[in-house]
Amino acid sequence: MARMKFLCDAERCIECNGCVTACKNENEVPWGINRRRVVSINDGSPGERSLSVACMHCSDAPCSAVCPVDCFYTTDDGVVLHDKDICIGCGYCFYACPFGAPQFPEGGAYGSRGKMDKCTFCAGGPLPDNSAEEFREYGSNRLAQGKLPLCAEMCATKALLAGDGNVVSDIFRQRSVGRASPGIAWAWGVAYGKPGIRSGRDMSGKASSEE
Amino acid sequence: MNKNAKKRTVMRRVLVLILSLVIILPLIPYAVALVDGPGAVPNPGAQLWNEVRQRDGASAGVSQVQAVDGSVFINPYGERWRQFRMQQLVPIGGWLLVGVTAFIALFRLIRGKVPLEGGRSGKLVPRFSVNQRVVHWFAGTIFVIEAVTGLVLLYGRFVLIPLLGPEGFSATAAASKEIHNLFGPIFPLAVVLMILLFLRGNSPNMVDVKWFAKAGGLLKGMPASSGYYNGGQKSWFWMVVVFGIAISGSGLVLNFPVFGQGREIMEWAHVVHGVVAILFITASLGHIYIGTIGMEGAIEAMTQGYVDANWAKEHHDLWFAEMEKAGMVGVAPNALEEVKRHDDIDFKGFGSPGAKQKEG
Amino acid sequence: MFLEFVEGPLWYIALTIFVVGVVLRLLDVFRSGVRTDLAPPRREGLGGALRTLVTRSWTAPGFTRGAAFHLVAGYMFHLGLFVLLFFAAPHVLFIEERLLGFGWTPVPYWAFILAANFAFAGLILVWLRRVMHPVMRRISTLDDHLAVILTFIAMFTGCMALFQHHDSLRAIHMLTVEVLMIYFPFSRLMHAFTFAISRSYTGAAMARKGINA
Amino acid sequence: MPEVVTEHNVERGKEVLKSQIDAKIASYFSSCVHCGLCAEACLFYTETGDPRYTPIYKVEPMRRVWQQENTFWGKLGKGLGILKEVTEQDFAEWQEMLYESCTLCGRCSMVCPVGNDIAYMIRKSREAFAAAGYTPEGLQGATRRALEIGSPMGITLHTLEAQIKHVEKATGWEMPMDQQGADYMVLFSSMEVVNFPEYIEAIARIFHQAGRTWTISSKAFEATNSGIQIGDSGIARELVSRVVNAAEELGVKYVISPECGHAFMAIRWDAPNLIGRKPNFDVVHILEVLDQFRAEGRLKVDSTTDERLTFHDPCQIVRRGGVVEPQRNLMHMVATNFVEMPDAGVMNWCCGGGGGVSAQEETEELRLKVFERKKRQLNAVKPDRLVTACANCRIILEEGLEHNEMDLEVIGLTELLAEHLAEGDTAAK
Repeated sequence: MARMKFLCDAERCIECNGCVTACKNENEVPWGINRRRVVSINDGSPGERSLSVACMHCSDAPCSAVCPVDCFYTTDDGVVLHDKDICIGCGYCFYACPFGAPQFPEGGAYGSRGKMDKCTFCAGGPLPDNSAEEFREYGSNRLAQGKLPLCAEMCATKALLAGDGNVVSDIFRQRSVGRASPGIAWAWGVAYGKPGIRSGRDMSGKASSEE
Repeated sequence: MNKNAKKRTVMRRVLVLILSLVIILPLIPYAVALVDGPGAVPNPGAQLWNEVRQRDGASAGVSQVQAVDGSVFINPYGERWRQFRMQQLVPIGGWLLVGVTAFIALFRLIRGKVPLEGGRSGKLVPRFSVNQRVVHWFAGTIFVIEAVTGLVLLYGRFVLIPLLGPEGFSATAAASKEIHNLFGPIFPLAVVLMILLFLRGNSPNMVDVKWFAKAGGLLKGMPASSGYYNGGQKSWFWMVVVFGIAISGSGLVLNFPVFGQGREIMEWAHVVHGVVAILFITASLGHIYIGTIGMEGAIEAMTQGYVDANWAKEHHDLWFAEMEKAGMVGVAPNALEEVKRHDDIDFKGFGSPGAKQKEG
Repeated sequence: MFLEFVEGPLWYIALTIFVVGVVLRLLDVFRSGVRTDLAPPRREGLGGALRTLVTRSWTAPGFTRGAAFHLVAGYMFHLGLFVLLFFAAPHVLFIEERLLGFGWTPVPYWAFILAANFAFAGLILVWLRRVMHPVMRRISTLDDHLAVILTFIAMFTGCMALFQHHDSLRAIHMLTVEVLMIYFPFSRLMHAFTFAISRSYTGAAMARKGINA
Repeated sequence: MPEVVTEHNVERGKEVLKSQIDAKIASYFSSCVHCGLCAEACLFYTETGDPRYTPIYKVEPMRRVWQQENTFWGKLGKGLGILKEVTEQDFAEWQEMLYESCTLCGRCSMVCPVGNDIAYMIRKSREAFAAAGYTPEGLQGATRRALEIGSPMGITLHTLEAQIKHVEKATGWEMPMDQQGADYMVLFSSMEVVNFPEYIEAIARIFHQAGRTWTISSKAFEATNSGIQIGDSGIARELVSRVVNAAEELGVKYVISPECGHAFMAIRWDAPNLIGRKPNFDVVHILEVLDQFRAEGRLKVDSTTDERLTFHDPCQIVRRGGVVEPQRNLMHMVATNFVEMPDAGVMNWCCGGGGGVSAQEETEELRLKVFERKKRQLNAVKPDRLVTACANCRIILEEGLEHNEMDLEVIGLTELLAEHLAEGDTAAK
C-alpha cells in the first residue's frame, strides 16, 4: 500500500491560508481548533518563507508512543489516526509532537482539554466510513471516497502536496531539478504541469499534483 | 631488464601521483572553503531549515492561527521528552517500585513484624495532637488518591490494557486523570499544613547519624537511640517537604494550561513531576509499611494520638526520657490538647532538648 | 433509559420529598411553639434575632483561636459548596430550565474547579476531625457520617459529570443528588435551614436581656 | 406546697423531657451538626479534657427523646425497637453531667455556630430530671430547706435580725423593716446574711447617702431560688411568689436583687414567666441601682484606691442577665488601677460553682480542678484584690484561691463602694 505524506514547498507557499480554510470547511472543526496552520519565517523580510503545517503522519509517531491509553493507530495508507472514544485528553501527544498537530477544544483550567483533535489526512476515524458519527467526530473521510486531502487539492500554488510519498517526492525532486536549470526554472509547465488523473480507492502512485 | 625495471618504476610513480591527485584534488574546494571560513558558500535551504528547527537560537515565525506555540514550526523538545518518558521514567521507575516492594517483602520475611519487645505496659504517652493527626491523614488521603491515579496514567498502558481492554482502560484512565486533576490542587494545601504542624522537632542532629549507622534499629539486637523523631522519620519529613513542594509546583504548571505556558515548560514540569512522583511513592511504601503492619504499636500514634510507654522506650528512648521527666507518661489520651489549651504551661514535648513542663 | 428515569420521574419524586419533607420538618419545629417571655425586656428581640443571624457567622470575641479549625475548614467547605451549588454553569442552566425559568451568570470554569477543590478539602478536613477529635467522635452519630459521605459522593459525581460530558456520568450525578435530596429532610442536613431559626431564637432571647449574642 | 421529688421515676422523666421540647429546642436539635465547638467554651471540658463534658452531650437524653418523637428515623427506629430509649441507667449517668458538671454559665450558648442556646436546653433537661427524682442530694436538701425554712442554707428571719442588730449598732441607724410604700425592697441571699453581713451595712450606708427609701420584708428576704437550680418550675414558682407577694403587699416600686447571680435570673427574668404575669414592680440588680445613683449624682465617693483591682463577672448577672456596663462604671469610680481579665465581660469564665454545683459536696474535686481556668485568668493580670458581685462566686473564688494558696482578697463591689463612700455628705433631705 501507499504511505501517505504531506509535503509543503517553501518556494511556492504564499501564506494565503487557503489550506487552513479548506480544512476547516471540509471537516467542520469547531472554533479554536486548527488542524492545519501556516507559519512564516522572516515575515516581511526579503528572505520570507512560509510553510503549511499539520500532522505529518510520522512513521514512528511520537504521539502514539507516549499516549497513555494507546489510542493511536496507523492505517494501511500510513495515515496516523486516533480513537476519540479512548482518548482522555491528557495532552501528552501535544508535548511529544514535533509539529504541534494535536489540538484540544477546551483550553480550560485544570488540564481539561477535551478529546484531542488533529489532521486525519481527510481519512476520518475508526467509525464506519463516511457515517454521520464519523463526520461529527473526525470530519470528512475523503480517502474512502478516493479523494485526497482538500487542503492540498485547494492549494493555489500547488505548494502543498499530499499523496503517496513516492509520488510526492518525485514531484518535488523534479521541481527542484527544474529550478536548478536556468532558463526553464520558472516555466509554467515545470512549475505547475497538468494535474494527474485519480480514480478508485487505491492511492498507489497518486498525488495531488502529478506532473 | 634494467630498462624494463626503470619503466616500471616510472609507471609506478605516475600511478601513485595520479592516485594521489585523485584523492587530493576533490579536497581542494574544501580547503578553500576552510581558508575562506564558514558561510562563505551559503546554502539558502540550510538557513531556512535551521530556522524551522529553531537551531542557533533562531526565533519562531508568525502565524495567522492564534494558539499556544502556534507560530512554532517544529517543537525540538518533544523528542527529548518522549525519550525521557518512554526510555527512562517508565522502565526505571517501574523497576524501582517493584524493587522496593520486593525489598520490603524480603525484610518482612527475614525480620518479620518488628515486635514490641517488652509487651504493652498499658501506660500511654501522648504523641500526636488531633490537628497533627487530621492533617496527616488529610495529606495521606490526597497522596494515595494522587499516587494511584498517577500510576494508572503512567503504567496503565502496559499493565491494565491487557486486563481491561482499550475501552475499559480508557474509562479508568479518564476517571484517573480527572480525579488526579481535581484533587491535585488540594495537595499543596496539605503540604503547607504538614510543614506547619510537623516542622518542630524535625531538624537533623548527630543522634540521627548514629541512628542511620545502626540501620535505624530495625535489625534484631541492634537498638538505635532516637528523640521525638528518628532519622528515618526526619528524612521522610524532609522528603515530604522537598518532594511535596516540587510535585505541587510542577503539578500546578501542568494542571493550569491557561497561563500561556508552552510545551517546553510543561515538558520540564512533567519531567520533574514524574521523577519526584516515583521517588515519593517509593519512599512512601517504606513509610506506610513500617507505620502500619510492619511494626507493632506504631499505628496508634496516628490513629489514637498516643503510643504505649514501652513502644516509646524501645523506639524513641530519648523522647521517652523527656516525657517521663515532664510527667507525660501514663496521662489521659488527649493530654496534648490539654497541654496546648494551657497557654501558660511551657511544654514542648517535641524532642527539643530541654523540653520541660513548668510547674504551673 | 436510566438517564430518562433519573432526569424525569425520579427527579420529581426527589424534589417533592425534599420540599414537602423540609416544610414538614420546619412545621414540626414550630409546632410546639415557644412561650411568650413575660419579663419586661431591655430591648426588643427582633433586632437581636437579625443581629445574631449575622454575627454567628463568625466566632465570638476571644474564641477565634479555639475555633480556627472549624472556621477555616468549615468555610472552605460551605463557601465551596455554595459556589458549586448555585454558580456552576450546568446548575444555573438546570435552575433556569427546570426550576425558576430564569438564571444568572455562572462562574467561569476555573472558579468552579477552585470551589470544588475548596469544598473537597474542607469536607475531608472536617470529617477527619470528626473521626479524630475525642469530642466530635463522642457526639457524632451515624447520621453525621452518612451526610458527609452522601455529600461527598454527590460532589464527586458532579465533578466527574462535568469533566466528561458523558450522559451516563450526568445520570449518576443526578441519581446521587436525588438520593441526597431524599435523605435531606430526615437528616442532619436540615441545619441548612434551621440554623437561621436557632440563631434567631437565641439572638432574640439574648437581646431581650440586653446581650448581643 | 410543691415538694422535692426524690423517688426515681423514669417514665415521668421521659414524659417531662418530651413536654419540655418547644420550638426552640426542636430547632436547636435540628440545627446541631455535632461540631463540638461548645466543648471549647466549657470550662469543665477545657480543664479536664473529658469529652463527656461537651455541653451538647449533656443533653443527650433529651436529644434521644426528641429524635424518637420528632424525626422520621427516630420514630421508625423506635417503632422497630432499634433505637434504645432513655433508660434508668441513662438518667443516673446524665444526672452527674447535668448537675455536677454544668454551672448553666451559658458560655457554650455564645459560641455555637448554629446559634443553639445550650444552657437553655440544660435548664429544660433539669426540669425532667427533677421530675424524675434524679437530682443530687445536696440540691434536694437545699431546695427542701428553701421551701420549708425559707432559705436554702436554713437561716431564718431570726438570723437576719441578729445581723441587722449588728449593722444598726455599727451605723447608729434603724434598719427599715416592712415599710409600706418604700422605693426599694432589698433582698439578700442567705450567703450574704451568714458570710458577708458587710453587704447589709453597705446597702444601708449607700441608701442613706442616696436619700432613697428602702425596706426589708420580714416575709421574704431570701432572694435565692433553689427551684431554678434543681430545675423544678413548681418549686421555683412557689419561692418566687413569696417575693412577689411580699413586694406587692408593701407596694414598693423596685425590688433589688442582691449580689447573687441566679437570684437575679430568678426574680428578674424567670419570675414573670413562672407566675404568669408581670409583677407590679420592677426588678433591678443592685449594680444597676448603684450605677443609676452614680449617674444621678446620688452616689459620691471621697477617696479612690490605686490598688490593682479586677472584676469577676458572674455569669447569671452578666452573660445571662445583661448587666455589663454598670459594674465597670462603678469600678472606675473608685479604682484608678482597674484591669480587666482576659475574656472579661460577656465571655467571662465561670467560677465553677454556679447553677447549683456549689451546693453539692461531691463536686468539690471537679470544682477545684476547673478553677484552674480562673487561676490562669487571674495570673494574667495579677490583681491586688478581686472584686465580684455574687455571693456564690465569692465563696467559690475564696475556696479556689485558698486551695491554690493564692493570697488574694475577694470583695463585693457594693462593699468596695461603701468603703469609699463620702462621709457626712448625704443627699437625704
